[in-house]
Amino acid sequence: MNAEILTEILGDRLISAEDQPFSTHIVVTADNLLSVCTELHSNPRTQLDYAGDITARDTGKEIILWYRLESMTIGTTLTINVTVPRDEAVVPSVQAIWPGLNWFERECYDMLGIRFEGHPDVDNPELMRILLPEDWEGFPFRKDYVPVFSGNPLHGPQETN
Amino acid sequence: MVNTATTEQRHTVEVNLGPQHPSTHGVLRLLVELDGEIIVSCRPVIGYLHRGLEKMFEKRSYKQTIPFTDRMDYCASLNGNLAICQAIERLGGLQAPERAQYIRVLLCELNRIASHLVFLATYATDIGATTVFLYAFREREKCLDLMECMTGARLTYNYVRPGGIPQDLPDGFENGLNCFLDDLLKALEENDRLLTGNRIFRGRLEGVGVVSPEMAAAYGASGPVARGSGLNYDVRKTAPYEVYDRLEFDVPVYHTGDCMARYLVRIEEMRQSARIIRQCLKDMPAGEIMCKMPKIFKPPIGQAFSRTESPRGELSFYMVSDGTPNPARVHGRTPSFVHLGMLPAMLPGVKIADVIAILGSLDTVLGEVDR
Amino acid sequence: MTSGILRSRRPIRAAEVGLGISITVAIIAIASAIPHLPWQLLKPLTSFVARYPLLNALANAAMVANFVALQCLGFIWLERKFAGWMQARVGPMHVGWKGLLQTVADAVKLLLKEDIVPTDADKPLFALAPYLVFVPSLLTFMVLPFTSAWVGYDLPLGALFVLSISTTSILGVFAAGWGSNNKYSLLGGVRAIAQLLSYDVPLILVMLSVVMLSGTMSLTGIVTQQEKLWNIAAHPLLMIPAFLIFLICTLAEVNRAPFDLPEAESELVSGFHTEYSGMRFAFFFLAEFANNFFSAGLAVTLFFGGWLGAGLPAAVWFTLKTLCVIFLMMWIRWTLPRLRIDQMMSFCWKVLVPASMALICAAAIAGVSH
Amino acid sequence: MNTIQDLFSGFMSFLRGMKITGANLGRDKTTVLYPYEKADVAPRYRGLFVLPFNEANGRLNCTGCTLCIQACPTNVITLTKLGAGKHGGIQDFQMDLGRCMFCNLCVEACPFEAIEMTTQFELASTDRNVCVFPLTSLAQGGAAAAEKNYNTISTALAAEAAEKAAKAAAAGESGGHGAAHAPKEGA
Repeated sequence: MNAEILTEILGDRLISAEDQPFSTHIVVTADNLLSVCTELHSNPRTQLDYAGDITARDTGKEIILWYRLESMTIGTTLTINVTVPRDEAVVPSVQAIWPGLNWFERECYDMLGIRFEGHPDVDNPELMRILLPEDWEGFPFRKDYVPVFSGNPLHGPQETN
Repeated sequence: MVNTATTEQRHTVEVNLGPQHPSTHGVLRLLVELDGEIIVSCRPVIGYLHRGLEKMFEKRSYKQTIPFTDRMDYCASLNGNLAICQAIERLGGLQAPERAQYIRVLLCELNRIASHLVFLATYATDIGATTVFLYAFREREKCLDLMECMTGARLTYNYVRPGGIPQDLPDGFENGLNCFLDDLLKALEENDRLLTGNRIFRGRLEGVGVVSPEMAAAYGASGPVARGSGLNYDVRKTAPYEVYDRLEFDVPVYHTGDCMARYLVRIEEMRQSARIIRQCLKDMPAGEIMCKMPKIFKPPIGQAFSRTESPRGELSFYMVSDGTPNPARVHGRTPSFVHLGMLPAMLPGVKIADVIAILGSLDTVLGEVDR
Repeated sequence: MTSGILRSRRPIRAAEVGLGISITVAIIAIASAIPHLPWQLLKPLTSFVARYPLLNALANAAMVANFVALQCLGFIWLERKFAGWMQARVGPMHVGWKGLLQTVADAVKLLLKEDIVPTDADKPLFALAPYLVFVPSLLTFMVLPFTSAWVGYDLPLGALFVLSISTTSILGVFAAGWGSNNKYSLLGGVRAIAQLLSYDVPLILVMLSVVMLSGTMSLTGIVTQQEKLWNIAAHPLLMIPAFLIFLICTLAEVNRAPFDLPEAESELVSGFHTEYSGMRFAFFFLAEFANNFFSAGLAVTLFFGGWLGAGLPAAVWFTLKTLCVIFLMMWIRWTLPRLRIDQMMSFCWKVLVPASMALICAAAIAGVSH
Repeated sequence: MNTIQDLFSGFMSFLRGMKITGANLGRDKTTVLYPYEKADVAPRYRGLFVLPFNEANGRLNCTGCTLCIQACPTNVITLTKLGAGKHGGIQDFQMDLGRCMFCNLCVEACPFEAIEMTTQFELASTDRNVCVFPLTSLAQGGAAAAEKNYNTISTALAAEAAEKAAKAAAAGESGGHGAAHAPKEGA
């Protein structure tokens, strides 16, 4: 799988595609993500059957999601970048295609507050939280997140006295 | 899976397996719905060990992130060191000298043996054979002695640096290593007679917690879990890093997909690791162990992705640099996290005793799950 | 270890092995000396006691209870030491000489511990359960013949008595499981009932086959009948399988690995005694070890000729044989993994019960042909 | 027939296992009776820190350059400088071992080999305040060494300052340009 094949398969759903040393990298919009993923999962030329990884980062202007998918049959790696606005971070959930990505989506919600439409727990923020406590407020990986400092449990003697 | 009508009819019992439970190997909570001894549904609750490592990475320089990866997978912390150092090297365009690469591989494999021995020990205890625990730890102790001689620590090695390794092999290391490998192979053979061949042990594991290859792929299983399900997927072979492409070793693959297959994969991997270590000792060239590094390391803007085959599976780091001395974002994809996500699909229909067998066979480390 | 870089390991000294053996022998000696103590000096007292049946019974009961408690102390130490040696450890080392007083220290600790009763527990059941478990195991000692003279009460229906009494301990186990109001305990209790009831069936059948060969239900009678040859040697084809089945069943009856499902610590935390602490917990422990000793003693009585043997005093023979069986049970415990509940049940009903049925038939034929 | 075969092979597998556990009864034991006997750790072991005392110079190697502070991921080290420049050293040096993860990064960062890790591993305490190690217990040679270090450095600094002052005086006599800076540097 390389950039040309992907351009051929995806056509205008693709914003850009390039071959990188360890993977093929494409950029799509959030609206197209689900159809692109469905296509790449079922297309015999790509066969992305392996749930890799989802993560995201906040650049301060927008949130960039990073998907990594693999094909066990062909043995290739594909990374997808999706950019969403910070104040309305919504992407379609792909956990129906790769159930293994369920928890990664939950982690992305947990850390960055991205709403995954179609995720079974999407309407229940308590179930959507995975690493942080259910009643946690805010999303720590957002650039505007201000940590609530409740005191260092390992303070030195200067602070105790 | 279960609707309320049937639960009411059946009078199921909800049991919290954990967070404090002898067999969750850490602080994992499994909300299990029981119908007698049989599991109806299961919801893993994690995060009890969450320390926000990824957030901490953002506030620290590249080199300072390394000791924190020790705290992720504490049974095989060297693999975490290696994975993050590879990501940093790729960001900064560094290349470790060949000798350093050999030593890294050698130690990673030694660490894999130590980790699998912990698996063997805890798994046998989960199944009820307490004696194997101590036999496995007896061997692991020697392994840790060697690691201590090499790295200076027994568990949190912090030994790999971007661009190489900080110290060369100590005197007498090869001799000690050879002794250990001889002992290990003997102990493994003994273990085969004591545990692997045991009728009860086989009965407990065979046909329990079956994962099909399709399911393994769809859930992103890696490492021994994937290879026990018949997926021939080993990062050391599919995307070789360091000097793995020069070494000769087999990737054990079993097709039954049950707990026994996962157990056997790990046992066989220890033998293969011993093989790799012997080759490393033989092939290792003399020379530098550290490449030239700038005093303040500032990689160019960009993103890097590294993956290694940790004893638990594919451990990968995604690292973004914004040109400052601190990384802009670090994300670790830890295999235990993925494997725990498989539990809700694997558990319904099995018995309580099987929950322990299945959970143990995934060999999760909660430090890695929660990060 | 030839390499300098690996730490040297602690070699087990011949002295330590010798020590283990000598302490074992000392226990045997003490046990065997008891009947030979100058009891006649106490004759005024004993004759006084003997005049009042109730007092007599009480005195006997006190002796049995003390014996059980004391032998438990010894055997817990032995088990820990053996387990340690098998597991490349050294076992208890610090309290007393070579850890000999470790169990005493633990007993004291248990006595001093806070007695916790869970808030929502069924308090009467919770409080009663340890005694319901302990009393039957104590009662069984009444008919166990240490020697021909030293037997609490030589009941003509000893074998029947043992079976019926030991089965009642199920009640206590379930009371503990239910009364704790803990889901793990409840599961453990349920498992215990299923296990004890099932394994009673082959146990009874195997004992029956011995009884049929011996022609008596009195335990002393069974032993005296073996005077020429021990049962296991007299009918090896019949009695070796019978002994194996008996051993398996007793392992299940006393909840020891590989049948420790009711208290499977890796699954049910601690099963039916999860919530118990202090002295109540000690009673469960005591009952387990008393049962263990009793089962071994019963096996010796049924298959290995009880106190019979040449050269040594009768009680020494009995204790020695019992120790061997106990050691075998320990050995099995520290080797085998735990069975799953369905495997355990199917093993009982599909293998042990048919096998013991066959044994009964064979015993009947053998008995007739005698 | 299969069942019987299965039973038999199962029974034999138990016996094989029991042979191994039985054989282990007489094998070497791995236990180290810890408080009574101590295992010797490897020379590279990363334990308690020590600031080696340089006998030749009569002072600690540390110049107070704070590279270790920058290298530390968990802010373990705090130090008070004593002077600067060629003879600069430390007046106080604290390590909060409650935060330390013994990662060795400070030791590697130090260009003067002023921090070393010893093999002492018994650092547990029930009091957090004990975890903060001051210079007097970190310096090799204890309080005496710290004192000596202070004396050596302050003497050297005084000598330097005196020398500078003399130089400045000399310069002041000749040109007067450097005189404005001299007090600043000396301070």
